[in-house]
Amino acid sequence: MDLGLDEQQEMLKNFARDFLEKECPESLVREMEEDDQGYSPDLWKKMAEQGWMGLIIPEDQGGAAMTLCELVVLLEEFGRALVPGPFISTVVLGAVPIMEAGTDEQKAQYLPKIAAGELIMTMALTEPSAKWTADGVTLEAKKDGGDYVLNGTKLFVPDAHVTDHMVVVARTGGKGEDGITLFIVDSKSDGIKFEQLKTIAADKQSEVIFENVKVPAANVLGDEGKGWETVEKVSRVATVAACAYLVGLSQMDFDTTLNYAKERVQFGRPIGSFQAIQHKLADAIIDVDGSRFITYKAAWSLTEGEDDTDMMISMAKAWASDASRRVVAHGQQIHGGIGFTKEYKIQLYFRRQKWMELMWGDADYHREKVAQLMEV
Amino acid sequence: MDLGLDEQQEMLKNFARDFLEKECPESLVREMEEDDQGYSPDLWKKMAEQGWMGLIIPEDQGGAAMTLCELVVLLEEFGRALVPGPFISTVVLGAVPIMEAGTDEQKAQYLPKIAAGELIMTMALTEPSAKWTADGVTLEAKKDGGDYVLNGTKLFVPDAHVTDHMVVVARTGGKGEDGITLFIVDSKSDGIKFEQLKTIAADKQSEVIFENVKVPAANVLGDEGKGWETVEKVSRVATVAACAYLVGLSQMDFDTTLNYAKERVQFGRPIGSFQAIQHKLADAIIDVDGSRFITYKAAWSLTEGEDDTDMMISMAKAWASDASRRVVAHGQQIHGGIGFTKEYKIQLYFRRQKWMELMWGDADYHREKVAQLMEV
Amino acid sequence: MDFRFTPQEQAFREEIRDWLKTNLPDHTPGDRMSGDSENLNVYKMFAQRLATKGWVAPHWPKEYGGLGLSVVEQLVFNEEMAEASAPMGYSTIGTGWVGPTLIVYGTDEQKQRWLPQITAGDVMWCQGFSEPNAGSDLASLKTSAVRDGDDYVINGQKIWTSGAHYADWMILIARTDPEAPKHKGISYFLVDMKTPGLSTTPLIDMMDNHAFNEVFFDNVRVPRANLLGEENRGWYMAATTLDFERSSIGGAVGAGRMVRELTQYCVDTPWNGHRLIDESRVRSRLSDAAIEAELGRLLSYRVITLQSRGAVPNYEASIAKLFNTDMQLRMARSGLEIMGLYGQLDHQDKYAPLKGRFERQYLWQTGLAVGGGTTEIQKNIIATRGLGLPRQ
Amino acid sequence: MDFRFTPQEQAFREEIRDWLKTNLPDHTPGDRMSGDSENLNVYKMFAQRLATKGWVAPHWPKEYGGLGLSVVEQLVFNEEMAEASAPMGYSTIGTGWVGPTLIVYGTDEQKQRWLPQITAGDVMWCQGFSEPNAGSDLASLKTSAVRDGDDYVINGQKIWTSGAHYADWMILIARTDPEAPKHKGISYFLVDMKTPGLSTTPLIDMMDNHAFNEVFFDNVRVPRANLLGEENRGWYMAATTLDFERSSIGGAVGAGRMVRELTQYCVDTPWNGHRLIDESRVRSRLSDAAIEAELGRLLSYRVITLQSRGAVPNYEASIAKLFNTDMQLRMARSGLEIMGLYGQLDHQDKYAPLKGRFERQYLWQTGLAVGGGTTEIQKNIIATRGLGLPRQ
Repeated sequence: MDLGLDEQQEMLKNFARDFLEKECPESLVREMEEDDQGYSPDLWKKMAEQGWMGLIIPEDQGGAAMTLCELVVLLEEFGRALVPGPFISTVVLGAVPIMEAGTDEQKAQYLPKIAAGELIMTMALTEPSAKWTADGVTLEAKKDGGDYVLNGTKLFVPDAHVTDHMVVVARTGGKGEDGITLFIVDSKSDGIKFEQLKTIAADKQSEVIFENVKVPAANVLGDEGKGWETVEKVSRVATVAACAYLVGLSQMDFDTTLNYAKERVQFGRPIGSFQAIQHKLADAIIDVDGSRFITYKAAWSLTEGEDDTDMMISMAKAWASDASRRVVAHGQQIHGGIGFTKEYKIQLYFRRQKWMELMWGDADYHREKVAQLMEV
Repeated sequence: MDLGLDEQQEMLKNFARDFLEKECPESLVREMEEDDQGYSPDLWKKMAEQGWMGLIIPEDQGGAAMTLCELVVLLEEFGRALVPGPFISTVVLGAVPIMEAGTDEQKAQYLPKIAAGELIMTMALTEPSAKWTADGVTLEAKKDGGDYVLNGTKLFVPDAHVTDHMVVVARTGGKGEDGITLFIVDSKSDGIKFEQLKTIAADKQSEVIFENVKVPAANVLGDEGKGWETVEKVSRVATVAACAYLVGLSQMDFDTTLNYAKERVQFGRPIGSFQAIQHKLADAIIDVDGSRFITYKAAWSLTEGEDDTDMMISMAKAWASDASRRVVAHGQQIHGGIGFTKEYKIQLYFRRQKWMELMWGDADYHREKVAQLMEV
Repeated sequence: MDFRFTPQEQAFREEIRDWLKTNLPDHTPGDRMSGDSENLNVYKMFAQRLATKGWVAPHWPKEYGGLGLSVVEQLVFNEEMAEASAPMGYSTIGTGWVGPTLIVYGTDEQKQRWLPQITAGDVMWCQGFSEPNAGSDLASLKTSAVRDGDDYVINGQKIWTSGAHYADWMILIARTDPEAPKHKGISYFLVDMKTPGLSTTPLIDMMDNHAFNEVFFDNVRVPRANLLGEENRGWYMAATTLDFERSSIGGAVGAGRMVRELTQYCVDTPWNGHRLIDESRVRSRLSDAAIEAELGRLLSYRVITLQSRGAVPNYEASIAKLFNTDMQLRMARSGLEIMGLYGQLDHQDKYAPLKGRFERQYLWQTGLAVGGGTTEIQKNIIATRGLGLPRQ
Repeated sequence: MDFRFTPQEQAFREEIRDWLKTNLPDHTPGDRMSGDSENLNVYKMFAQRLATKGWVAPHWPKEYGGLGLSVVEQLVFNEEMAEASAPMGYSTIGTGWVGPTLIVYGTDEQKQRWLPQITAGDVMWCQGFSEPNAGSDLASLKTSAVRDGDDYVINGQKIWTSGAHYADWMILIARTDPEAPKHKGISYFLVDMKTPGLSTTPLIDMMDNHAFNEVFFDNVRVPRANLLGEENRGWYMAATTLDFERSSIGGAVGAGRMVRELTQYCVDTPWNGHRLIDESRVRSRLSDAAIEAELGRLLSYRVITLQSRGAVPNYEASIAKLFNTDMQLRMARSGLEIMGLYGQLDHQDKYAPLKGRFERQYLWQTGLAVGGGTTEIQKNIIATRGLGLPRQ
C-alpha cells in the first residue's frame, strides 16, 4: 500500500513538468485560446515524440503500453500547464474505444497513427439534451446498402473541428442502452457541419450536425447495437482523465495563490499572515490533496479491475468537480483585483476549471451514481 | 415600511424580558428538563396573569386580541429564556383551531379558560410516519351512535401528557386532505395511553396511543372531513411561532458566545481578537438577524393576509432551521470544552435548537414548499 | 413590524414604473452598473432623461438638484430602477460618492460648480482611490500631491479606476503629508480628467471587458480650488458614509429577478422526460436562491428602517452588503450548476441560457465583487465595529 | 500508486478478524474510545485478551512488549479494531502517549517499571495537560511542581482529564520554572493517582456522561524518579509526535461503518410510499457521506505512505486529523437531517434510529471534538508549518 508515485511515474512526472514548462508556456496557452484550431501542431509533434500519444496503446500498435495510472500522472501535469489541444480527445476518446472494441484491422489502421501523433480524434456523444446517459443518444444511423446514413446533432463535442476522425455514438434502433452503435467517421465526410461553441474556458467544443452522412459498414466499431458498453469503458477512462487534469489545475492554482499570499503585503504584512487567508488556504490544500488521492485510487482500481472501480470513479469526479471549484474560487478571492485582469495568469485556471468540472458528468451526476452503487 | 418594533411591541418585549429573567431563570429551565411534567404551574399562573395565554384570543373570549406579530415578539423572549412548558401547545395548537373552526359553544367553553391559564392543550397531528402532510394522518375515527371511536397512534405530540384536552387530527374517511376530522378529546379519556419520548432537547413530546377512545360528536371541531384546512391554519401560526422561538434562542446563544469570546483569554489575548473567531461571529450574527427579519415578514404577511404568506412562512422556517443550527454549532465550537459540560448554559441552547428545527417541518420540508410555490 | 409602503410611496412607485415604460432605452445593457464604454451613449442619454424628472439624484436636497426624497422613497426609486434593470452606470459615482461628499464638505462655490452638472446627467465621474499597493489597505496610498503656488502637483498611480477612459472628472485621494501617520496626511481632490500629465491605460478583464484602468499622474497640476475640505483631512472625507444602500438593494432586487428568470428557464426546459424544475437538485437550489434573495432584501430594509428612524446604521450596513455580495455569487454558481453543460457557455454563444447572464455573473462575482478582500474586510468591520470584538 | 496490501498484511488482517470473532466482548459499548466508567470492566477484560496476542501496543518494539509491526501492519490492525468497533478505551493513552514518550525519553528503569504494565493491559492512564486557562494555549499552564528533597511538590488544577476517576496513573505536565519563557519551564511527570493530596471532581457533560474530570493537586508529592527526561524540557516531550494515526484512521473507518448503517436504515425505512433512500435529498447526503469517508481514509493512508517511506509527516497528519474530525460532524448532522423527527430521539428512546448513534455523534462532535479550538489550531498548523505562511 503506497499512495505515492513509483520510480517510473516519478520520472514521467518530472520529465513532463520540465518539458511542458519549456514547450507549453503561459503565452502558448493564451495564444491557443484565441486560435481557431486551439492547438499547436508543433507542440503536438513534440509530444508525440515523447511517446505520450501512445502512452496507453499496446506496444504492438506502436504504443508504450503503460496503464491509466501513468496517464493520470501525465495528465496532472497537463492540468498544471493547462496544455491546450485535443490530447485527451485523441488518446482517450479516440484510441480507447478502438482498443476496446476495434477489429484487428481497425486497430492496425488507427492506433499506430494515433501513437505517432498523426491522427487527431474525438468521440461525439452528447447531444442538445446534454445527457451523459444512453437515452440521450438519438442521432440516427440507418442502414443503406453497404453504408449507414447518419442524421442528427451532437453538441459539446470536444475538439471536433480539428479531428481527422470521430467516434460517433449513434442509434441504430432500440431504446436506452440497447441499439447504440459506434461509427468511426471521417470528419471531412459530406454532410458534416461544425460550429464552435464559445465557452468560459475558451476550450474548443463544437456543435456537429450530421445531415445524411454516409459511413461505410466497415467503419462500425464493435457490434451493432452493442456500442454503449464501449462508451461506458471510454467514459470510465475519460472521467479519471478529467479528474487528473483537475488535480493538476487545482494544484497550480493553489501554488500560485499561496505564493501570492506570501508576497502581497497589505497593512504592513503579507496577506498570508491573516488567519482568514490562512484558513482558506488550509481548506484549499485539503481539497487539492483529497482530489489527488481519490483520483489515484480510481485510476488504480480501474487498472486493476477492482470491484469498487465504478464507485471510486464517481467518487473521484464528484469530489474533484466540487473541490476544484472551491480551490479556484479561493484563488480568485485571495488574489483580489489582480485576479480579475486578463493579463495575470490565475484567471486562466479559474475559467478552465469550469470545463473539466462539467466533462463526463458534474458532481450532481456522479453523486447520484454513487448513491445508486451504494444501494447495491 | 419599518422592520422594527412599534411602541406596544417594544413594551411587551421589555416587560417579557424582565419578567422571564426573574421568573424563568436558568435553574428553572434545568429543573424542568428533569421534571416529569416539564413545566412550573407557578410560572404558568404568573404568565397567565400577564395575559400571555390570551394574547391572540379575541377580547370577548377573555383575550387581549393582539396579533401574531405581538406573539412573535413574546415568543422571541421565550426562546431567549428557553421557557419550558406547554405555552405554544396551548396558545397555538390548542386555541387557534378553536378560534378558526370552533362553534360559539366550543369557543365559549375553551377559549376563556385558555386565556385564564386554566386549560392546557395541544394538537395531536403526527404519527409514526413522521409526516407533516395530510396523507400522514391515519388515526381512525369511526362513528358509533352519538360518539366517535378513535384508534391509532400519534407520535411526537408536544406536551401531550400534561394536557387537559387535545385537538386530535383523525381520519373519518377519504384520502389525503379529504376526510380528515378534528376532535377535541379529553386527555383523561379511557383508552388513551401516553409515553414520553426521550429527546435531545429534553422537551416533552409523547407517543399517544388511542385504543377505542370514545369522543362525543359534540366534540368534533369544524366540519367532518374538512379538518385539514384548519390544520393548515394552525400550521401557519405554529410554524411562525417555531421561527420566533428559534430567533430568540439563536440571539441568546450568540450573545453568550460573543461575551465568552471577549472574555476568554488564550495566547495572551481574548479569543475574540482572532480573525477566525471574528469571522465565525460575523457569519452568526447574519444568521440571527436574517432569521429575525424573515420571521417578522412571515408574521406580518399572515396577519395582514398577504398573497405571499405561505411563501414567507416556508422561507422563514427553512432559513431559521438551518441558520439556528449554524449559530449554535458556532457557539459550541467557540466555547470549546466548557460548552460541552452540563453545568454551563450554552449546551441548553444547542440541544434545544434541534427541537424547534424539526417542529412543523425542517429546512428540507420547507425548501420543497418554497419550490412548489415558486412554480405557480 | 410593518412591511407596507404608504399610499404616497406606492403612488411614487407607480409613477416610476409608468415613466420607465416609455423612457427605458430599448437596448438595456446586461450589466447595468459596469459602465462599459460601448454603452456609454445609452447611459448618458438615460441619465439625461432622468434629469428631466429630477431623478438623477432624487435623494439629494432640493437645493442641490435633488427632490429631497425620504430614505424609503429613495428605496422605492432604487428598487424600481433595479427591477427594470435601468442603466445607472453613468451617474453612480457622481450621485453616490461625489455629491454626498461635496454636500457635506464642499464650499458653496464648489457645490455650485459641480453639483448641477451631476444632476443634469452631463458629466461622468470616476474614483481614484486604489493603488497597486493600496487595495484593502487603502490608507497606505503613495500618490503624492505637493503644493506649488496655487496648484497641487500630483505624481503617482491609481488602479482599478472604473470608467477613467471616458470620465470627465475624478475624485482623487493623494498624500499631502508624507511625514504624518498614514491616515492623517491624505487630501481629497476633484480632478479634471483632461489635465495635462494625466493618462490612462486600460485594464482588460478576464471577460475581455475594458471597464477598469490604470491612471498615471505625471506632474498633474490641480488648482487649489479643487481641494475638498481641509488639507490632510481627506481620509475622513473618503470614509464618509456613502450611498451604500443603492448597491446593496440593487443586488437584492437584481437577485430576485434572476431567480425568477432561472425558475422560468427550469419550467421551460425539458429534462429527462419531465421538466428541469422537476429535478430535486434543481428545486432545492432554486428554493435556496429565492430565500436568499428575500433575505438580502430584508437585510437592506433593516438599514432603511434604521435610517428612517434617524439612527446611523453601523454594522447593519456591512451585513447587508456582505450578504448581498455573497448571495449573488452563490446564486450565479447555483445557476450554472442547474444548467449543466449549458452553464459553461459564454454569453456570446447562441445556445447560452438566459443570454449568459448567469455565466457573466459567475465570472464577475467570483472574480471581483468578493475579491479585493471585500468579504474579509466587511467581516472585520462587523466583528470589530459592530460586535465590539477587540482588534488584533 | 498501489492500494493493495501485501499477502502477509492480508493474512494479518484475516488473523485479526478471526480472532475478533471469538474474542470481541458480547457487549460492545457504543463509544469505543470514550472510556465511560460503566464499561470499564469490559475495556479492561478486552485489553487483557489483546495482551495475550501482544496486541495492546503491537506497533511498539518487541523489547518493550510490542510486536514491532510496520506502519502498514499497524494500520491494518487499527482498521480491523475500528471496523469491529472493538473497545480500545482502556489503553489509548497508555499505548498512544505514555509508551511512545517513555520509549524515547525514559530511563531504562522507567521503561521497565511502566511499559510492561501497559502492554499487559493492567493499568489505565490519564493525561493531565489542560488547565482552566490553558486549553488551546496549553503552554500557559500554571500547575506548579516545586523541588523539595527527593520529591516534587505539585499544586494546581487540571481539567478535561478523561478517565481520571478510574485511572491508575497520570502523565502530568507542570511548571518547574516560573521565571523561564513559558515553553521552557515545564516538566513532565508520571504520577500515581493514589498519591495523597490528589483529588478528582467529575465533569458531567451534556450527554449526562461522566467521562471528564477536574483534578486538583494539593501538595501532591511525586518522587524525583517519576520525572521524565530533564527538568524544564517537558514541553518538548509533550509535543512529541504521538500515535496520531490511530484516531484519524479510526475516525475514517468508523465513518465508513456509519455510512453503511445509515444506508441500510434508509433502504429499510418506508417513506411516502417508497423507501427513504429513494428521496433525492437523502441520496445526495448519503453519497456525500460515503465520499467523505473514503477521502478521510485516503488522507490517512497518505500519512502512512509517508511514514512507510521513512519521511516524517508534517501538515499531512494535520490534514488527515482535521478532515476526519470535520467529516464525522458533517456525517452526524446529515444523519439527523435524513432521519427527520426521529433524528432528535435520544439513544435511550426505544424509537431512536440506529440506537441513537447519530444523535450521540452529533452531540459529541459538535460539542467537543471540534471544540477547544481543534479545528482552528489544526488549520493554523497546516498554514504555518505546512504551507510556510508567516505567523501573525
